[in-house]
Amino acid sequence: MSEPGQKPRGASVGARLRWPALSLAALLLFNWFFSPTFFHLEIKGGYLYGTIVDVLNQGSKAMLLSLGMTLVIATGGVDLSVGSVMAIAGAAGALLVTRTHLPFGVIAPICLGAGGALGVANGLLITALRMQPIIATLILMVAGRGLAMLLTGGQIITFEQPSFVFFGNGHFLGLPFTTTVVALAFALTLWLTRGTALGLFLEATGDNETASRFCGAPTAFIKTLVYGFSGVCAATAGLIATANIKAADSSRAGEMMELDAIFAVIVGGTALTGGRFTLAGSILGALLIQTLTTTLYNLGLPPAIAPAPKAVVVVAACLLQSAKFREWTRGLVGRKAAA
Amino acid sequence: MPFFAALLAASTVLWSGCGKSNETPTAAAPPAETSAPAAAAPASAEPKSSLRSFTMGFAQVGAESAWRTAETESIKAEAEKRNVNLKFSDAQGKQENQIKAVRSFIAQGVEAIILAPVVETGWEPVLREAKQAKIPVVLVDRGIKVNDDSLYATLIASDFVAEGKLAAEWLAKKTDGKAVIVELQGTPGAAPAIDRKKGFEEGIKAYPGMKIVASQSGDFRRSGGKEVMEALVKVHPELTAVYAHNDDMALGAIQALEEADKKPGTDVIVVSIDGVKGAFEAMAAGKLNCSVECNPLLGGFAFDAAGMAIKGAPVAKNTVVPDRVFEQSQAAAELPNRKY
Amino acid sequence: MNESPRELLRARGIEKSFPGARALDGVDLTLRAGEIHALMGENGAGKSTLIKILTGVYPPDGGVIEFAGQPISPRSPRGAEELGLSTVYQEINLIPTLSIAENIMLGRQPKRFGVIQWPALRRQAARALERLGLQLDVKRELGSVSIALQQMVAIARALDLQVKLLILDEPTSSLDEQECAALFAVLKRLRGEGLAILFVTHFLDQVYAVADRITVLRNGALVGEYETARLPRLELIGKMLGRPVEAVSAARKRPDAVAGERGTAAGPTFLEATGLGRRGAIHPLDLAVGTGEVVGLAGLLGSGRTETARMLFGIDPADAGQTRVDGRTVRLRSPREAIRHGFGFCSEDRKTEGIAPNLSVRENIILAAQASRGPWRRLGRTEQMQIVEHYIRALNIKTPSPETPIRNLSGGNQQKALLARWLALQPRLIILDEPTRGIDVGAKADVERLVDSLRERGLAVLFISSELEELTRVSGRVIVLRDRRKVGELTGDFDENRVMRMIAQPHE
Amino acid sequence: MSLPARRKFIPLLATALALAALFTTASLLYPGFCSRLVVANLFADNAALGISAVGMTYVIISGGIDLSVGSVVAATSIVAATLIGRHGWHPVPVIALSLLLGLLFGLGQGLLIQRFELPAFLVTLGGMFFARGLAFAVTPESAGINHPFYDWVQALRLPLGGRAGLPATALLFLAVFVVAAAASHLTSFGRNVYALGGGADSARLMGLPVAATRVAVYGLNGFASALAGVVATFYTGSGNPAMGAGLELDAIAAVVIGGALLTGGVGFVEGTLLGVLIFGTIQSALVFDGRLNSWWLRIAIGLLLLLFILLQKWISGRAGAARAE
Repeated sequence: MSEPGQKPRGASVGARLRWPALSLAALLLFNWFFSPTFFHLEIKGGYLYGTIVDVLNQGSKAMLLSLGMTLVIATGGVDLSVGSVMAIAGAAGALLVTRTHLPFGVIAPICLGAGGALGVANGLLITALRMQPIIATLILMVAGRGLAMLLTGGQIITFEQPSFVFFGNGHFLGLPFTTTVVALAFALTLWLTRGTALGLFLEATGDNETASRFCGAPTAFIKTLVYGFSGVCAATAGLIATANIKAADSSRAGEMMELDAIFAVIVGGTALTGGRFTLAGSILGALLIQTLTTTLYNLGLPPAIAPAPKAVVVVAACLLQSAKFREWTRGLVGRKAAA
Repeated sequence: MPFFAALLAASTVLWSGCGKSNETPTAAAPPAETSAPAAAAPASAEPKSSLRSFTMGFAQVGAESAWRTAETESIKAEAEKRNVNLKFSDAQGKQENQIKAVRSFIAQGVEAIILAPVVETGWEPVLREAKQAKIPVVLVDRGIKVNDDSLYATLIASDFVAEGKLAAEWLAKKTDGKAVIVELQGTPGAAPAIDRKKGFEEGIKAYPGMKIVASQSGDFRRSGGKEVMEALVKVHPELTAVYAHNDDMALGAIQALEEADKKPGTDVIVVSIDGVKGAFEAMAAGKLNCSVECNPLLGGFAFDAAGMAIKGAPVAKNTVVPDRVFEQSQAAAELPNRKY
Repeated sequence: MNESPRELLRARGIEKSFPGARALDGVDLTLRAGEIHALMGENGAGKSTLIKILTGVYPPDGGVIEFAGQPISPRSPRGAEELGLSTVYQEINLIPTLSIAENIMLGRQPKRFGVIQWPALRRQAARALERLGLQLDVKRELGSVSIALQQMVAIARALDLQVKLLILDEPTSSLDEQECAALFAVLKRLRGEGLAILFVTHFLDQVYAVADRITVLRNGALVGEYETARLPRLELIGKMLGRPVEAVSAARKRPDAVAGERGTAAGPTFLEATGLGRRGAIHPLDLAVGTGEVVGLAGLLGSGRTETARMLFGIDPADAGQTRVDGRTVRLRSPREAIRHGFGFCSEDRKTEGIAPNLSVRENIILAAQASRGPWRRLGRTEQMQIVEHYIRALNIKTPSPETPIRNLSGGNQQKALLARWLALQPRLIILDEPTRGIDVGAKADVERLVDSLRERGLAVLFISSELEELTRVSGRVIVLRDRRKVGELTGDFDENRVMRMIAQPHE
Repeated sequence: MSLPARRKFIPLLATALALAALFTTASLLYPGFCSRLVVANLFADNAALGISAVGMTYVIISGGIDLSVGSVVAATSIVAATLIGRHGWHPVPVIALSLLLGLLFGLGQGLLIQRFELPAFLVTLGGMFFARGLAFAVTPESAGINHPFYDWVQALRLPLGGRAGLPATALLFLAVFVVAAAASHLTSFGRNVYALGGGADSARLMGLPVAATRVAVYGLNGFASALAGVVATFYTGSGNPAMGAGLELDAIAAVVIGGALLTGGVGFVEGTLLGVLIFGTIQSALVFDGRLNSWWLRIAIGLLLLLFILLQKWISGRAGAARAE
C-alpha cells in the first residue's frame, strides 16, 4: 500500500501486549457475566473439557497462520494467500491419504513442503521481481483456491485414516492435540527468530532495509524465507482444518482465514509497517478473535455478524498504533480501547 | 488513443462476425432445428449419428455437501443415459453466478434449463427472460418465491416442511414426547433451512415435553455442525436430542458430542435429514438415530418433466419426491444400495 | 549584467529554529532583478531552510521579507508561486507517470466549462519549453526522459507562472557538462528577460561561470554577500569553511614529527584502486590506502566523495577500472562482498542508511558482526553484551541502557554506536563518511581520537569530512576531489591551505 | 510514437488483444457464443462488478486500495430490500438513501486513511468486515423486492436486434463508465488523482489538494459500491447479505488486468472496462462449454493477473533503459 503507516512509539514488548491482553480480558469478563458455562472446566474421558478448551482448539488454525503472518508483516509485507494454501494442503492431504494410503507421517511433510514451496514462490515474486506483497500474494489467493478445487474436483473428500484424524481431533496431555501442534509451532518459531539471528535480521530488514543491506544482512533471503515459512504454517493449519472434520472441503476451507490472521497480528501489536514483532501478541490476537466467535455461538447470535465486532477491534488497534491519532486525542484512545 | 482503435476494431469485427451466427440461437423455431447446429458443434460431446439430441443447461448451486454432489451426479448420469448434451454450471454458492449461468444458457438457446436455486428470492427477472425465449425451466430440490408461477415449468423437490415434520414426529415417538433439543440450522436464509425449521416446530407443537433450547446455524457444513455443537453442548449439557437440518452437520455434531463424552445415539438422540451414505454408516454404527431421506436422485424426474415441457405437454406444477424415514434398524440393510 | 540594478527581494534578519537546532540566525538576502545569485554554504549552513522560508514551506520565526517593495509572508508553495517566486527542488518534484505537458500545466490546466482543453494545454506546455529553447514531444511520459530534461521541465513549470524570482536548489547535482551548459544558457537567457535567479550549488566552476553575486552562509548565519568578480575562489572556500585564508596560511603547521610519522607509518597497501569510476557518479580515479594509514577524501559537498565511498563499498558498483585488496584483484558488487573482504562503511546519512531506529543500541551495534556470521551462528547473549559493553565504554556512548531504542540517543551517540557496529566487525579498512557531521564538540574529539587509535592498531582508514581542519589533522594523506574528479593528492607536509588551493584551482 | 512516449498504453493494447483473442476462441469453439445476445449479456451480467471496478480504478490510480466493496454491495442490497420489501418504502428515496450511506461510508474510510495515516489496506479490511456483519445483522435471509417501480425498471430494454437487449442496469454501467472515463481525462479532479498516485509529496509541492482528493476518491468508491449494490437488487430483484463475496478481488483483478499499476499513478478506466469484459467472457465461455468447472475461472484470472503484472514490470524496465540512453 502506498499510504504511510506508523510505527508504534516506545513499544516495549510489555506495552505491545497491553492492548490485546486488555481486550481479551474484557471479553472474558463479559463471558464471566453473560455465559456462565464459559469458564466451566472438567475432566471428561481423560482429557480437559470446556469452552476454553474449544477456543484453544478452534483457534489453533488462526494461531498457526498468525505465526507466519507475524514474520511476513514484520518485513513490511503481507500474505493474502494463506487461506488458499490451507485449502490446497488440505485437499492434497485428503487425496494422498485416500488414493495412496501412505502413512500420515509421509503425507504431512509432503503437504507442508508444498505449502512452503508456494510461499517461497510468493517470496520470489516479491524479492526477485519486486512485486508488492499484496498483489503477489493476491495472485496465489485467487488462483490457489481454484487449484485446490481442481485437486478435489470440487468434491468433499472424506477419510478415516486414524493418524490423520488424530492430527485434528486427537488429545495429548489432556488437551486437544492441535494445542500441542500450536505449542510446537510457537516454540519452533520462537527458536527460529530468537534462538538464531534470523529474528534480528528480520526486524532490522523491516525497520530499515537499506541500512540492513549495507550491514551485509541477507535481506532478500530473509524476505523469501518468511513467505515460505508462512506457507508452511498455512499448510499445517490446512491439515488441521481438514483432519478436524475428516473431510477436505476445498471450496470453503480457510475461507477468509487470511483476514483473521492479519487481524490477529495487528491486534497483537505488530505494526503493518514492519520492524519489531511479537509472536505472543499475535497468539493473543488470534485467541481474541476466536473467543469473540465462540462468544457469539454461546449467545446464540448468528456467527455471520461476527465480522462487525472484529472490524471494530482491528480498526481500534490500528488507531492505537497511529501516532497521528495519539496526537489528535488521548481521551478517545481510552474509549476506543474499550471497544 | 490507440486503445480506442483496438477496441473499435475488435468490436466491429465481432459485430460483423456475429450478424449471421446470432440468428442460430435466436430463431424461436421448433427445438429440432436449433439443436442441430448445437449437436454439430465441435464442442458438443454428442455423436453426430444421434437422431434426436437435446441441449440442456443445469445451474447447480455448488458442491458444498455430499447430498449436493449426489444430485449433480444423478443429473449428469441421466443426461448421459438420455444422450442429452448437458451444460453444467457450478455457481460456488453465489446467486449472481447462477443467474449469469441461466442467462447464458438462454443465450445458447438450450431447449430446457434445470435450476437448483441457491436462494428463494430474486429469480423473476431471469426467469422472465427464459419465458420470453420459450425455454422451460425445471426447478429441482427447492422452491422459489415468485408471484407468477408460470415462470417455471415445474418444481421437483422434496417437501422440506414435511421432512421437518417427519423428523419431529419420529423424535416424539422415540422419546415419548420428552426431549431437550438442540437444533442445527442450515445456511441462514436458505429454503431448506427455513422450511425444515418450520416443519419441525409444527411437528413438536403437539408435545409440550419437547422444547428447542438452542437453535444455531451450522451453515450445512460438517465443520459448522462440529463447531456449533462444541459450543452448545457446553451451554446446554442437559440436551437429550439433536436435530440437524442436514446429515453433514449431524456428522460434525456427532464428533462434537463424542468429544463431550456423550454417546450420540444413546444419551443423545440425533435426527437429521437427507440420508446420505455417511448418515447410513453412522446409523449402522449406532451413532445417528434417524435420517429422513431427502432424495437427491432427481435426474429421472427432472428429465421426464423437461422432456414433456419441451414438447409443450402439460406438466404437473409440483412434483413432490417421496421421502422415507430411515432408522438404525434399516440402516445396515439399506447401506449397500445407497448410491450417494 | 544590467545597469542600475533594482532590488527585487530583500530578506532581513530571517530567523528559524527547529526543536534542538537553530537553523537560521538573522540572515539577510538581497536579490536584484536580472541577476543570477549563488547561495553557497556547506552542510548545515541553512541554505535549504532559507529557501523553504522564501517559498512558504516554513513560516519564519523572525525577520521580514520584502518582494517588489511589498512585505510578504507566503504561507504555502502555492501562495509563493502566486506572488511570483517559484522553486525547482533538487529532487525533482514532478509526477514521472504523467506526460511532460501535464507536469508543466498540472493544477492550472486551461479549461472550458470545467473541461480540460488538451490541445490548448499541450500548446501552452510546448510554448513554456520553447522559452527555454527546447523542442520536445510534450506527450511523452516524464519518467521516460533524462533527468536533465526533467529538470528543464521543472523549470518550465516554474516559469510558466508570472514568475519574477526563480529559485534553483542544486539543479546541476545530477547533470553532466553538456547538460549543465544547456541549463546555464537557459539561465542566462532568463536573466536577460529580467528574472532574478537564486541558484544553490556546490560546484565552484559553475558559480564562477554564471553567478553575478554570491551570498555565503555558514551554520545558519550570514557570512557575507559578494560580487563574484571580486571574490577569489580561495577566499570563497575560506568563507564557506569558516577558515579565513589569512588565518589558514598562518595556521599552525602540524608538528613535522607527526607528519613524518604519518608519512612513513603506512604499512603495506591494503586497498588499491586504479581507474575506478562509475558513469554519472565519479570520474575514474586512482586511490590507495595502506594498513595503518588514514587517507582523507577532501572536497566540497557534491564533489564526489560519498560517490567514491559508495563505489568502493559496492553499493553503486564501479563500471570501470579495477580494485586490488592485499594485491589480489577483486570485484566488489555488493556490500556483502565488500564486507567479506574486510571493508566497513559508516554512511554519512545516519537516518536512512545507518540506524535501525526502533531497534536497541545493542542490536544496532552487533548487526554487522552478526550478518557476517550468517543467521545460524548467533552471537550468544553474553558475547553480545561483552562486545556492546566494551564499545559503549571504549567510545563512551551515552545511553541509559544497551536495550534503549537507538532513536532515543543523541546524534553523536548514534554515530558512535554506528562506528561500534563496524568496529565489532574487526574490519581491515573502514570508510568513514562525515563521521563528525552534526554531532557536538565532545563527540567530535572522541571520534578523532578513535580514528588515531584505529590507525595505530593497523587499520586502513578512508576518512571523509567537509571540515578540512579536522581532515588534515587526522589524515596522513589527502586525496582532493572537485566536481566528481580527483584533482590531486597531498602527502607528507600539507595543511588546509594547500587543500583549499587545490580545490580552488579552476578547471585546466 | 516512440515506445517511451506510449509505453503506458501497451498493457491496454495487450488487454484489448487478449479480450479479442478470448472472444474469438470462444466463438470458434462454441456455436452461438458470437452473438449480440452474449455480448449484451456481458454488460448486463457484469453491471455490478463493472461499476465497482470503475470506482476501484480511481482508488488504485490514487495509489490506494479498497477491500470493502463486496460487503458494501451486500449491505446496500439488503438494506434497500428490507426497506422496500418489509417496510414498504418507495424505491426512489430508498435508493437515494443507500447511495448516500455508501458515500458516507467511503468518506469515513478515506478520512481514517488520510487523517490518521492508517494503511488503506487495513482500514478497508475493517470496512469489509464491518459492512458484511452489518448486512447479516439486518437480516440473515435474502429478501425479495416486489414493487411496480422495480418491475418497470427491469422491463426497460434497449433492443439490439434479435432477442439481444441492454437492460437499464447495463446502460447505467455504461453511463458510469463513460462519465468516469471522461472525468479521469478531462477534469482536474481526475488528473489530481493521477498526480496523487504518481507522487503524493510532489503533488503536495505542486500545490494540488492532496488530502481532499484522497478522501474524495474513497468517498466516490463507497458511492460506486452502493450503486453496484442497487444494480444488484435490480439484477436479482432481491437483496442478500451474502451477496458480492469476493467481489472486491474480482474488481481489483479487472482493474489490474486493465493496465493499472497497484503502485498508483498509472491506469485507465477504459482498461478496466476491458478487464471486466475479459472476466465476463471467461465466465460465460465456461458455461457455454458446460463441462469445465467454475474453478477454472479463478485459475485463469490468477494467471492473467500474473501475466499482466509481469508485462508491466517489463515495460517499466524498458522505460528505465530508455532513460539511461
